[in-house]
Amino acid sequence: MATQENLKISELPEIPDPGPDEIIGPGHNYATVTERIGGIVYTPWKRWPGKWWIGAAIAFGFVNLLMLAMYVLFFRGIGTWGVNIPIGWGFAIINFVWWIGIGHAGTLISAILFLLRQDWRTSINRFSEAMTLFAVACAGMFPILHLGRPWLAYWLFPYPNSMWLWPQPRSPLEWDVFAVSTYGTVSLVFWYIGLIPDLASIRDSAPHLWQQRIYGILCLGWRGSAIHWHRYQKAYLLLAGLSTPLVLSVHTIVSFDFAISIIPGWHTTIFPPYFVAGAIYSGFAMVLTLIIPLRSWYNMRDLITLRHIDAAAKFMLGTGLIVAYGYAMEAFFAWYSGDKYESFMYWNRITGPYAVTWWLLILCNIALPQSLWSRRVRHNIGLVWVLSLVVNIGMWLERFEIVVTSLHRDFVPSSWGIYIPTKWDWATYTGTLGFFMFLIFLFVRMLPSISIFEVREVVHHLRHPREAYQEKQ
Amino acid sequence: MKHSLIPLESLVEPVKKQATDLQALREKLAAGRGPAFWRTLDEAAESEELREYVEQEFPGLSGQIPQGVDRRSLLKVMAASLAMAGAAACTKQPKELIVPYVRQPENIIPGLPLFYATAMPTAGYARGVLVESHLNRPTKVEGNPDHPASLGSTTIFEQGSVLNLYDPDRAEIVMREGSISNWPTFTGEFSTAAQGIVSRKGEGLAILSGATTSPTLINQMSTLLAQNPGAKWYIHEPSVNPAIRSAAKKIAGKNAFVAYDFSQADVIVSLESDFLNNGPAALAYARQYAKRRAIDNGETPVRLYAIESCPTVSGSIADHRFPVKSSAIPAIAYQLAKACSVAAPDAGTPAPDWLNAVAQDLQNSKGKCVVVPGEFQPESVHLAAWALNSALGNVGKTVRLLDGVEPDNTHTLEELTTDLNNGRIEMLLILGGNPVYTAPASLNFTTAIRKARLVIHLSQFSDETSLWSHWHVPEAHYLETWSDSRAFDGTTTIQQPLIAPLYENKSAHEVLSILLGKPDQSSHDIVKGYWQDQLKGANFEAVWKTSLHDGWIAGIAANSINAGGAVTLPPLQQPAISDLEVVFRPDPTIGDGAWSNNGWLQELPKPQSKMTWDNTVSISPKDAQRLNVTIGDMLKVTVNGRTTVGPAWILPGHVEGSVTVYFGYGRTASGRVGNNIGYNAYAIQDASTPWYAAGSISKTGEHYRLANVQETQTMAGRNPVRATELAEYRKTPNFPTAEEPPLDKATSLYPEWPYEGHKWGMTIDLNVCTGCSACIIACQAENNIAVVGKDQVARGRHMHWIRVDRYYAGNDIDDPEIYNQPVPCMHCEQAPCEVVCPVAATVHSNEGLNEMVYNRCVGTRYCSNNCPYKVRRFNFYLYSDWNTQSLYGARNPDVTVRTRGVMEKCSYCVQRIQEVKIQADKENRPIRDGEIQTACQQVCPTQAITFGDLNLKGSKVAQQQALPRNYGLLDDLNTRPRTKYLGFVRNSNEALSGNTRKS
Amino acid sequence: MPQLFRPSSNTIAKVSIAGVVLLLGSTLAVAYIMDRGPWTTSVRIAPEQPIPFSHKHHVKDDGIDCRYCHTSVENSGYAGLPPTETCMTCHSQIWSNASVTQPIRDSWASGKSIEWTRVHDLPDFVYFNHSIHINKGIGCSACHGQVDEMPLMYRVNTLNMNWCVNCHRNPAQFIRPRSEVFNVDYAYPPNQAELGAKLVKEYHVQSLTDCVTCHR
Amino acid sequence: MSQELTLSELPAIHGAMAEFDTPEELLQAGESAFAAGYRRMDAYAPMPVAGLAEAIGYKRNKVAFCVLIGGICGAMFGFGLLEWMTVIAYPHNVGGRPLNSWPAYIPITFECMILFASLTALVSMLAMNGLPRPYHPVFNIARFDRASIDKFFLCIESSDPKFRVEDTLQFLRDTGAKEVSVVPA
Repeated sequence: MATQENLKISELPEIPDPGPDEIIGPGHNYATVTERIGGIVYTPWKRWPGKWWIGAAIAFGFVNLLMLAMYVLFFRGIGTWGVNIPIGWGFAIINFVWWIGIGHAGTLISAILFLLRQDWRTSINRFSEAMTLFAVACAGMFPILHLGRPWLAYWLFPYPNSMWLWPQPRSPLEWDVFAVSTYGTVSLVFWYIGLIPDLASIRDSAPHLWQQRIYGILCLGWRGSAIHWHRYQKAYLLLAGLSTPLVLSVHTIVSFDFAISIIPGWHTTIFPPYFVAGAIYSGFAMVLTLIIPLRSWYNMRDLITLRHIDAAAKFMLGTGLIVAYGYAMEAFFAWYSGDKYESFMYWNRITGPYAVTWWLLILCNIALPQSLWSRRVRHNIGLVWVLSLVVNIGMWLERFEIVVTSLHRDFVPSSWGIYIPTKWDWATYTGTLGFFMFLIFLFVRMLPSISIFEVREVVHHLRHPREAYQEKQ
Repeated sequence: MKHSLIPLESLVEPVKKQATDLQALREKLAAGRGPAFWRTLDEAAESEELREYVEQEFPGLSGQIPQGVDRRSLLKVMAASLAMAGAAACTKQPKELIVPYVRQPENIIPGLPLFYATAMPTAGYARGVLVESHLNRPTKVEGNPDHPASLGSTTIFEQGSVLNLYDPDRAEIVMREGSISNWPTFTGEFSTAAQGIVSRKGEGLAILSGATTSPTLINQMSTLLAQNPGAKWYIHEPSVNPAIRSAAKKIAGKNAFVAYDFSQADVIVSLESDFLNNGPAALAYARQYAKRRAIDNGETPVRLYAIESCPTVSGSIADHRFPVKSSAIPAIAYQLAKACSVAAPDAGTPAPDWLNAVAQDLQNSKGKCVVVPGEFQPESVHLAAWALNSALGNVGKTVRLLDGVEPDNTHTLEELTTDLNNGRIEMLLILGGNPVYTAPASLNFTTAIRKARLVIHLSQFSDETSLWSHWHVPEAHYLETWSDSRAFDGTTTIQQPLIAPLYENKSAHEVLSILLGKPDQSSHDIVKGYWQDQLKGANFEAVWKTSLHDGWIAGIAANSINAGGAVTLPPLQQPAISDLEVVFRPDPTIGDGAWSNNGWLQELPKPQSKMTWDNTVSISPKDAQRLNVTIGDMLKVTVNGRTTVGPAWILPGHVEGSVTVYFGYGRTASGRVGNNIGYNAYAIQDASTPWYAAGSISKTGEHYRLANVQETQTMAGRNPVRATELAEYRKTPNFPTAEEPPLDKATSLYPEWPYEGHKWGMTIDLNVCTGCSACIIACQAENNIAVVGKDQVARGRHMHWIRVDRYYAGNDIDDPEIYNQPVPCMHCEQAPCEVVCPVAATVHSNEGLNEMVYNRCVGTRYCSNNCPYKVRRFNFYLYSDWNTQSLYGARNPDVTVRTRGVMEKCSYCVQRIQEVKIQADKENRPIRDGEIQTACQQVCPTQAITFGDLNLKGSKVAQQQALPRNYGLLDDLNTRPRTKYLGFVRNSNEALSGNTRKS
Repeated sequence: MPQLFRPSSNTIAKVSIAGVVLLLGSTLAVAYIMDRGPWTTSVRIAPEQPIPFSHKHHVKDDGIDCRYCHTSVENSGYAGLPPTETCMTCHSQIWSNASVTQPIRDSWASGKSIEWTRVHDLPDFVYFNHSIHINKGIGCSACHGQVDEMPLMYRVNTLNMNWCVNCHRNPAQFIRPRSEVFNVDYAYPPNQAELGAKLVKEYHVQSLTDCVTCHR
Repeated sequence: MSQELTLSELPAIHGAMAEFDTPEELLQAGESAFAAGYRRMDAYAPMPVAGLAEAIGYKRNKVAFCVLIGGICGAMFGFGLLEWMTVIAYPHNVGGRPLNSWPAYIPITFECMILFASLTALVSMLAMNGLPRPYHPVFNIARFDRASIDKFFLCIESSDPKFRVEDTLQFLRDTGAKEVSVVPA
């Protein structure tokens, strides 16, 4: 079969990074990119790298921890967590916001960069879309888990019921229900549409009949007809157009969970933009955290090049600055509003029982990332990776700040309290981390983690720069 | 036995309650709903059934109240949860049985509660109560408005007493040396033993009881003592100071009681007295004090000086508090006497500068002032107080001397111990009480008690004393048996039972009548028999019925003694303790320890410390600083070489050089709730100096986790409580809103929501709230609020629907201003909690109630987050005890028992609102003002809480909300609370401007 | 390359997609029907009872008034179930040794209650008050149906919340003159609309749909 | 692999298939085929090739229109639902807010619009493309598996009125096809 002769390519030992100006390594043609990316998918499991097995196993361990945590939660109650009165929300909501934030990079890269004609998105959009889906899956768990009576979660959906009662759509939590489920669905659709032609490629290049059959079904019999492509591109463009406001709306609505309330530190108008920026910030951080190891494990330095990492790093820097602006504004409001509760809240953040987390967050989200101004730093892969981790942590701390420090000392002094997460809080959190990683591990094995046909286009454009321009019209 | 429970539970449907419609109640009771009908076969059957299931359920009780949540079995949890999910989800309802009567007693209409008048004796003295009964199941105790010692209110203990009745740890059967026996056997053996004694004219017979005023009991005893001159009656009441009576006796020359009338007082000086909260007349005093505290119509309110070592409830609302060592009070009393030109021995020390101002104030209001001696002060202080009062011409006006109602010529525990040690006692009969635990350590009572050949102990719990007794007889709860008791003023109440004894419970009367040779007499026969003799002639049955119905016997009261000769003050026994002083006090919520197995009282925050489930060593900030002690540090307290170790509590306002320890804890045989918590203060108590003694403290280095419900002690720059000086108030009556005017109605994006019908509202008058916390526990009893245990409280998960915040203000931490602020749900018209609930589980009724629908709640807790008052409570676990069936009995059938994972909060006692509405509607009449009383309002001793219809012209609540002192908590958030507060006005003495607190 | 799928697979593919959609739809439909159906509401299902008590016989044939047994219905929230005593007033004389009435005599002799299975069983968090409904002209049969036609007692209404709310929204549809309240086979007149409106005014009937009307 | 066929032994055929190496060649071939009057044909490529569809005569793309309709329906459904729930179905006084708190309904309305629109995009695209369609005659061509990898195909279908096997094959050869073959139906 046509594919056989190319198998070697995937076995090339080390592929050099073409550097910060190239979005794809030299010597690629339509076949080789197919082979390189598709090859990973249909390599027989005997030849899967040990790294994968170990990683997947560890991740799976944490999935089991998550199961245990849920068991304890359902049968003993929310009391096993650290939440109390006044701090009614703890890890669950922190993690929910954190995950949903991470889930924003994918759609953003796919949709917004697509509309902005950023050709460097091609090698990372598929992967970050997958990341989005899995992050949203993790995020989606928490609002249900954190209910006092999770088995009644379906009451949040408007369905004809014998009580003649309906959800209360003035509540931001109700908005969340729609926002998150819509976001999940649309991301899935977007991701799947992107996959169809590549699934066809896998079908046509996979060595075994059963593989061809499976991917044959998944690709719905795609045959690359010009007219299909035409409708396909239109649909994709529209989805991109729809996802762009969606991605912005989702985190805006998540920020409403806080902004709509009257709690000092929550009740603020800066939240929507600064939540969205924060989401993209953490999203790009997570993308970097994942693709940097990925490209080296799977010999894809020539497909995910320094160019991509550099661009993502710049994005991080940019959004990070918006977030910094958000913090500054919070401080400004606290002072300028002259509201005693607001100013106390901010003072309490800086000096109160949770001051450490606040200063750590400033360090992680604002101080350290400034090093990304330097080209040398951005081009030091290891350093960028570390920074991406730092930002992930920083963004988690930000959510901790918002949720906990605002609640623990609100209006009436007699009711002030303290929040200490329990082991089950941590178990649930790390459990979802494991779940996320496990899905990622499966994804890179089962599906093309880079959009093959888009890379083909890139190959084509590189050959014919002139047309590359026209084609986008 | 599940179904035997159903008659109680399946009848849980709205019922007609008449707490406030007393006339109707009278008619009902007068119409022969009295005791005569009580012991008919029907009730007997009913109670049999009750008894049966409780006994059956008892052995395998799994639901410990404190840690119960950890022991819930998966099935219970799911069943409970599904039950709540109920018809809503696609679930089938479980099969439910109805078990009708075989013969229905004619006075019982299923679904309608009955109210019976009776009385609960505390330290012997009666407080009249009305007990709500659902199908012969007492569920709630209210004060009897016609009873002089209650006036419709109760203390925390009456409220808690219901839980004791159903306590699964109660003693159930007669025990003989630790093995199960029964009443007949006991009667048999006891009578034979008694015959021996009687033949020797009672030689070697000792009877120990708590303080009592029961005419029947006293009569039984005197008969007994008459028949057996050799026998002796000893009385031990651990938390009552015998000096009160001995002083009164000295004053009157006979058994007497000194009563006060604060409704006439302009100035009150308390010599470490907690008269508003402690003692047989506390409720009456609180009501009088509140009356004299009124200011809204231009009256000049009473001025209260509190001179005390450890802040008391009364001290917390005093206009001036002077922290003084407890042991220095006698000197102060004498100095005060001198300053008021009363002949008094030299006090030794010079008088503090403020004393003259106080004396001056007293003299300026001759005949209109009161000097109240402290309950735990020695005779000298009581005498000095009397001398002062008579010198100031108060006697006959604000101070009255009444005939004593307690038995005379009884002996003390000390004498008993000596007699025991001398081997003079063969048979010791202990009627109630727990001397082995409560006896001062100096007496070594445990060694003494062993000297008796036969010890018989009658008590509700098999406690420390029972372990040292040969026989233990389960004592009947006051709601289970016939008896009688008298109030401080002699008012006599027949205590009628509301339920037949749940177990083999017997009353002191029944035990005594064995000694009197009538072993088969029931309490009913004994009590009724006694009164038949007393109320001769007059148509007895009628009198008897009315007395039972009213809760007091007409025409029986103590006559007042107008004698009260001049007293000569003895020289000071001992000078003030110069080094550290250890003050002994009964615990504010557990008392002398008798209540220690009561979860409600254990979880009730102590009025000052707001701390639960433990007793602490209260220490002043200065001393704490000196010894580098922080809250929770374990302190070793040593008195006369005896030591105990307890956690420190830094109590602002506590006098320096003194620590206060509390009785009631450190018990080993209390029950699942009360065992092994806190330390035992009796272990360092010395019989010679029982209430304060020289001692020492030292840090052990350990730290102890205390569960308190209020972390922050100050108002942190906000002013939830708004207070001012009287002078200021006169200038700006609207002082609470002068600085922070509430937003005007226009400041809203939304159109006004109209409330045409009823418009429920509440006001809380901070000017009279003493922080006694009765409202908290009344609410708990009324609304089936769960007990969560120490650990959960420490995690900030207590469930009280109304809390009493206590703030310290002023600039002197050693002598701060103390403010109490009860905080129920505000029922905001623009409720932040409602808007954020995604399932409409909390919405507004068109009468303005902030409804919380448990069965719709999915538990997002967003409402609580968004509640600026943080009055919402969440069931983080299955807190309600669904296992311990005996506790089912205590539940109010009109209120849902909440399950795991749902939010709950104050409902303005909506079940009461609904019942009155239905009643009025059926009678086709409007609801009268004050007809609906919330539980917290009904119990409040100072009537600080008012509830009613704001749309009803001239309703009390509407008037109060129109007062200038009226303000809303966090008004500036524009939540439009329906619950409002009336600002606190302090009537300071200008002459003491130095000590005047700035507000 | 050979074809991976047979031509028929095109149809299969499209059909299976439709199938999935249908399956989802029908599952929801089934759930909905279950929720409304007798399995959950036990409408028209007469539960096992210790005695096969027939309202038909006692009410229709013997013409016994509701209140003879359900004594407290007019002044208590709870309608009241007759004590054994009430049964014995007749059954000590008639059917006094029939086997069906044996449990009554046993109960009378032993003092142990007869344990009936609840037919109209509201969840414990619902507080229903009979007396106010009776006083406002809501007839027994409005909720309990024509018990005089029931040999064994069963529910005719779901007692679901939406059923309650339906009447609480607009009581005029079901209100009747007070005199007719205990008339089991009362038929609403054709002019119920205006009659209802009239009675609603006359009896001061409010339409209470606040949660706390029933839930506390 | 191509085989010489004579009209006599000709089985039912789907069309004639030409294989090219580059999208440019395919584009040209398509244009010339259209110019030559062929109408029923399709081009296959492993990636979108600009102008290809138009070159072989594809005119109007209705996806956008469907999505618009979907979006409008979604928005109306969302807002309608909320209004009905809060004003008609069970009106509650929630925190003193008006029954019709329309500003609070905007987020959900918006989300519904997006959801409906996106799903319409997916469904309409697949429906118009007649997918899923696992079996298709073009797959009979052995080398067609390269159509999803690196090769470009043009297929003139037998249903085209101008279709004559020999001529069409010849025509395709003339367009410079690397390989030409008949597609059995």
